[in-house]
Amino acid sequence: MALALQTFATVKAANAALKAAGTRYLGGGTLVVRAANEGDVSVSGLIRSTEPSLSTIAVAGDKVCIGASVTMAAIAGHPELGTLAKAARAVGGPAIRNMATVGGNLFAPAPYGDFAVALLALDATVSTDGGETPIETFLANRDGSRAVVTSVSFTLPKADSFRFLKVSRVKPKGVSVLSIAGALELSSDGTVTSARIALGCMADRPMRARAAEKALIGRTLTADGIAPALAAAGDGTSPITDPIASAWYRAEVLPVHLGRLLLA
Amino acid sequence: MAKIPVQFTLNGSEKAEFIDSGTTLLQALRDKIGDTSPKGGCHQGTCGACSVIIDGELRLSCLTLAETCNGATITTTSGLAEGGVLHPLQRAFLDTFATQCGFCTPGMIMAAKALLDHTPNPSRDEVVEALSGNICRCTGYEPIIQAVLTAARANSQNAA
Amino acid sequence: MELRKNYFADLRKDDLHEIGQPRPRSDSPGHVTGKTAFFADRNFPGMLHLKMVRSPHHHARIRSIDTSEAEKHPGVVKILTAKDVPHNVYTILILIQIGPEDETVLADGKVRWKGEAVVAVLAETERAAQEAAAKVKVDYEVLPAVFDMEEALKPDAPLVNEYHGQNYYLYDSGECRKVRFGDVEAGFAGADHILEQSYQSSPIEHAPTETTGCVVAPEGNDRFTCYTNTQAMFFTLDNTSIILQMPGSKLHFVGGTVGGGFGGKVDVIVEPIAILGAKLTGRPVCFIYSREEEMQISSPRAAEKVVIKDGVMKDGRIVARKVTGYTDAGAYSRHSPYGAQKGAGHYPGPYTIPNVWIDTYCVYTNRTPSSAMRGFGVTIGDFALEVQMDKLARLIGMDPLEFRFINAYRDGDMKAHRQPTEGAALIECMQEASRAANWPVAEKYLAMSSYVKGA
Amino acid sequence: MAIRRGRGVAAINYPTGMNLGGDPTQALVHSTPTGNFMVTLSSVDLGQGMKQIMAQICAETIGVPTDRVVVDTADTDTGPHCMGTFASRGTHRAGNAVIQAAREARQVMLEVAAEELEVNASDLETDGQGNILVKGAPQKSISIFDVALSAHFKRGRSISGRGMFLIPRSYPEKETGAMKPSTCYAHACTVAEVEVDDETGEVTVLTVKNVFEIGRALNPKMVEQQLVGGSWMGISHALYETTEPYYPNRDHGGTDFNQYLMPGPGDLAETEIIVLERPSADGPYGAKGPGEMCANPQIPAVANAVFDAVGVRIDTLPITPERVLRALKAQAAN
Repeated sequence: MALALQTFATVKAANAALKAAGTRYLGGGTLVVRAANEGDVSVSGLIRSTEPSLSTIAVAGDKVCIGASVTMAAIAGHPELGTLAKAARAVGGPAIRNMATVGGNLFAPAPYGDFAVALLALDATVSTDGGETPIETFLANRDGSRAVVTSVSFTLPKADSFRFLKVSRVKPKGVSVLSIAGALELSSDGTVTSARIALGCMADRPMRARAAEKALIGRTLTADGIAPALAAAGDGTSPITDPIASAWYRAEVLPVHLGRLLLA
Repeated sequence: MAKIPVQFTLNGSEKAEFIDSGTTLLQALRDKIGDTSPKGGCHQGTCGACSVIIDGELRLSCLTLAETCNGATITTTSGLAEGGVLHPLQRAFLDTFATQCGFCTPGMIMAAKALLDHTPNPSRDEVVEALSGNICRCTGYEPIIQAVLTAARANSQNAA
Repeated sequence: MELRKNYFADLRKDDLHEIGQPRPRSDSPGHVTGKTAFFADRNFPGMLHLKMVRSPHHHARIRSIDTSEAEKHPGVVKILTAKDVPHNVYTILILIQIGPEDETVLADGKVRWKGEAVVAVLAETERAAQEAAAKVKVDYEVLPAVFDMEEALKPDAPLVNEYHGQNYYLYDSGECRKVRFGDVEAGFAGADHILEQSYQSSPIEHAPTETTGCVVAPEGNDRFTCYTNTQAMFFTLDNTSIILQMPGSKLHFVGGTVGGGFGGKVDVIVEPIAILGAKLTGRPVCFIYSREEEMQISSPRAAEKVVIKDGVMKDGRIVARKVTGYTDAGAYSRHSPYGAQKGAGHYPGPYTIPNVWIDTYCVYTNRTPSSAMRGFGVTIGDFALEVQMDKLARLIGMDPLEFRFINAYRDGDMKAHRQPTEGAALIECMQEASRAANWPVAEKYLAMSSYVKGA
Repeated sequence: MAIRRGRGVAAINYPTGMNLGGDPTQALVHSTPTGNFMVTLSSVDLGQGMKQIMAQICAETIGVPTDRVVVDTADTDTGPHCMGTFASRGTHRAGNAVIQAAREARQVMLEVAAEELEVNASDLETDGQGNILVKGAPQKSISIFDVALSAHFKRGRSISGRGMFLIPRSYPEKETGAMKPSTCYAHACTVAEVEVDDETGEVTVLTVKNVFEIGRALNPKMVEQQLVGGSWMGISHALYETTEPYYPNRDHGGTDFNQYLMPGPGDLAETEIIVLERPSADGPYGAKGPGEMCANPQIPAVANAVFDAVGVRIDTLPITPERVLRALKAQAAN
């Protein structure tokens, strides 16, 4: 079967077409077209939708809704999404960022998916025609997910409460050794009142560092204050081993980089 | 299987072709239209040799399906020289000895053009970032960075 | 870049017009306009695409190959197996009488590395070839594999390659290429210090931006024109002639414009099978490695292990050096027996040492066959030698650069492989490095010269 | 956290050619009717610039500007045999063949000019600009354009030449290993300065100062290209590259440019290149082969600099952050 692309005006129609065997949704093409080029013959039909809402960024107050077809470049360049620009720019080189989409990033296996790590720290909500799903649940179930993702929504963090770090061997563009995103709220005396920390490459998909989050509550962002969080950073992780780094190495340097991010 | 019509503007001239669905833009440009300046170095999106500019944005033609480019305006390196006069980037790549085997060169020039079109006076860091999706195995990158900075200076002098 | 003309000025005339001039490259205008024609820029109507079915196992016996489903796949034009290749067992250095023939164009009865070519599929489109390749059924009986060179050299190790009969290349000198100079044991006996260290590397890919490949067009007169990015035109043509049992006069190779080589395009892999496909179908054929094939199927630089034992005096003189080098050839020879031998001729490095013992082994394991790469037979050896030099200097409490001056070879010094040193310039390079890097050395070293013996 | 600095040195030599198999290359040179020159070869340009260098060598030898020389190479129907482009042999072997062919062609050219000027050929010289002059009487001259026309249409001479350069095969002596594996040797010395992050094992090469002795820089800008790119590759080999990251385990081999690691444009060391020229006795205009050796000295220099910085030896390539970190942990445990 040759590869064939079908384009639909609505997400609903695209979802219907995706029921056929051998079909995959075409986002930016960086995952699916690559697979086809490399001889993945399990994909014979590509489906896409041109519904305008998929390409829309809506910001209302601190509520943000990003259509699934919005590219990393569009996020990085959006005047009201400056806090996320670093995470969006962490994906690929300029050409990839002009193509890679928010929706696609949710499905990118580690060591890819750096933007999804950021979305996980923001506790985003993933929308499909079928409804809304917390991102953590969505990521856990993504392998069986067939419905077209339409958008991701989240509350925009204050600029100083969101931190993002990607560690790579090759600069400025290499893939991740690991990535870390943190959404932290501090009280006026500098103690942490809430913390969400998400990790990339510490499992086959982005994951929360719950033990570290818990260990930060009530602490200050000082070397002593974060020590318990760093000690707990690896709890529950099962880092990937790949050509970039071994699981051992990723586990060893996670607390180092988390510490640097928290103290920055 | 039925062929799909695609129509776009390539380097200023109208192109219309019938292609198989699923054909990448890289295949369409090289095999159907005969513009072999975009190169297939990986077909994975990891080398940048196939870079082209579509509607003002740098894209990888190996990961772009041709049929999604209907109505688009596409620029490739073979279309940069005007009336036999080299584009300042092409001139700078020559003058700074920034090509060796030449296979990455068209993609590098596209990436650099996409930068200079938006950022005429880039910093070194901006040049490095702009070239970061393109692999060169011969030069060690420094001559290419210098070529882009040289072209930017030439541009700003012309503008002044 | 800075040309330092003050060195060797008396050996050089500067009366030339074209040599020494920074003339613009004649090929660059083609590169910057995208007009340079690489092999893959040639496209012929009706061209077929060749895709290889490859072994998923490191070492296995092939019980059977079933291509019946694949042959029925729409767009498939021809499927090739070992029986279609006229001279299927070959080795490229047979042209310089380095045998035995030890490698199959398409696997016959056995695969010896993961990724080995088993079946070639020719189809109207790349996609059809990929789909048909997925339908080829190969029944394998998996065999024990060996990946570690030391394990491979043990008597009970699985035999990688029956054409050799043992897991190392047999030179006329025995299990290794040997260099013997002076009396190394006497040298060790008289040394103030002995240091034995082991160094290791892993395989390295050339990673040219243009992958290996060729486009073949039948000319209609029983001749075949092969547009190729080989690094060696007649070497490839002549080996193709042997493999296809086809007179060389029927073959026309066109190349010479290559998107990076670095040694990775000296194997004769894509051309013979593509020409065979063109011959049997009467159609143009392209066989271009995917990036994944370039990375994991094309020959890498061999992994090497180098063991160096040195005897050194407190005054800095190295009096004995024993080097044992192991080159991981992977499953087949390709250029590796040559590379190991080249290493034997390179040790003990650019130093004059009176007592030298060198053994270099070419070892077979169940991995991608290695071959030549930029610095073939030397690069990893130089890493080992020069780290060892640093360790020796620190062992005797001497500055690492001064330590090298003491031992540096100069014109007339006899090398271990019994060639007198000519045209040496190591000392001058180190003198200039001392200046450029602000790495001070004693005045007496700055006064040395490569061509004044004993200065 | 500590960023620790160190520097290391390495010095190397590198052989030109591959005499252990016999090492031949041929060239043909001929003039067109209007005095342009064709060099016909089957040597391969991998991007190093073989075509340009052969044109300059031919031009120098004939005595014309380089832009009057065209190199036609790597067509087996027309080009005479070349062993191939490897072993740092291209410029050296093919260059020698081109010189020989060009000398023969030049001799015919001077003989035709001598007939036209009614002097002895041995009394003629070229001015490098396309003219042939009588030595000591430069007002008496003829253009190469006119000489070629005369040769073709009046005197029936072929201004052409054949070049063959062969280094005969050396067979290593079985017991002693006596052999002549190559011809001339190039040399280098590199000093590398690194920073090592002792919490992550990451190594950053700050500077490399490379001194290369290459015989003769036939085209200095092209030499610079090779040496700068080679120095980058040396650093890449030292710190990044392998197809088998867990060798001898075969798993996790990279299949793309994301997984196969090489320094990116944001990882470049400040690179200084200094070239010395000790012309080789047998090289074309003294040249040696610089293409391979330029990527070698950085590897041990970086390894030695890492030791200088943090006191651990990484004797296995590549020197990954993981290997450095493991060694630092072992060092701390002792």
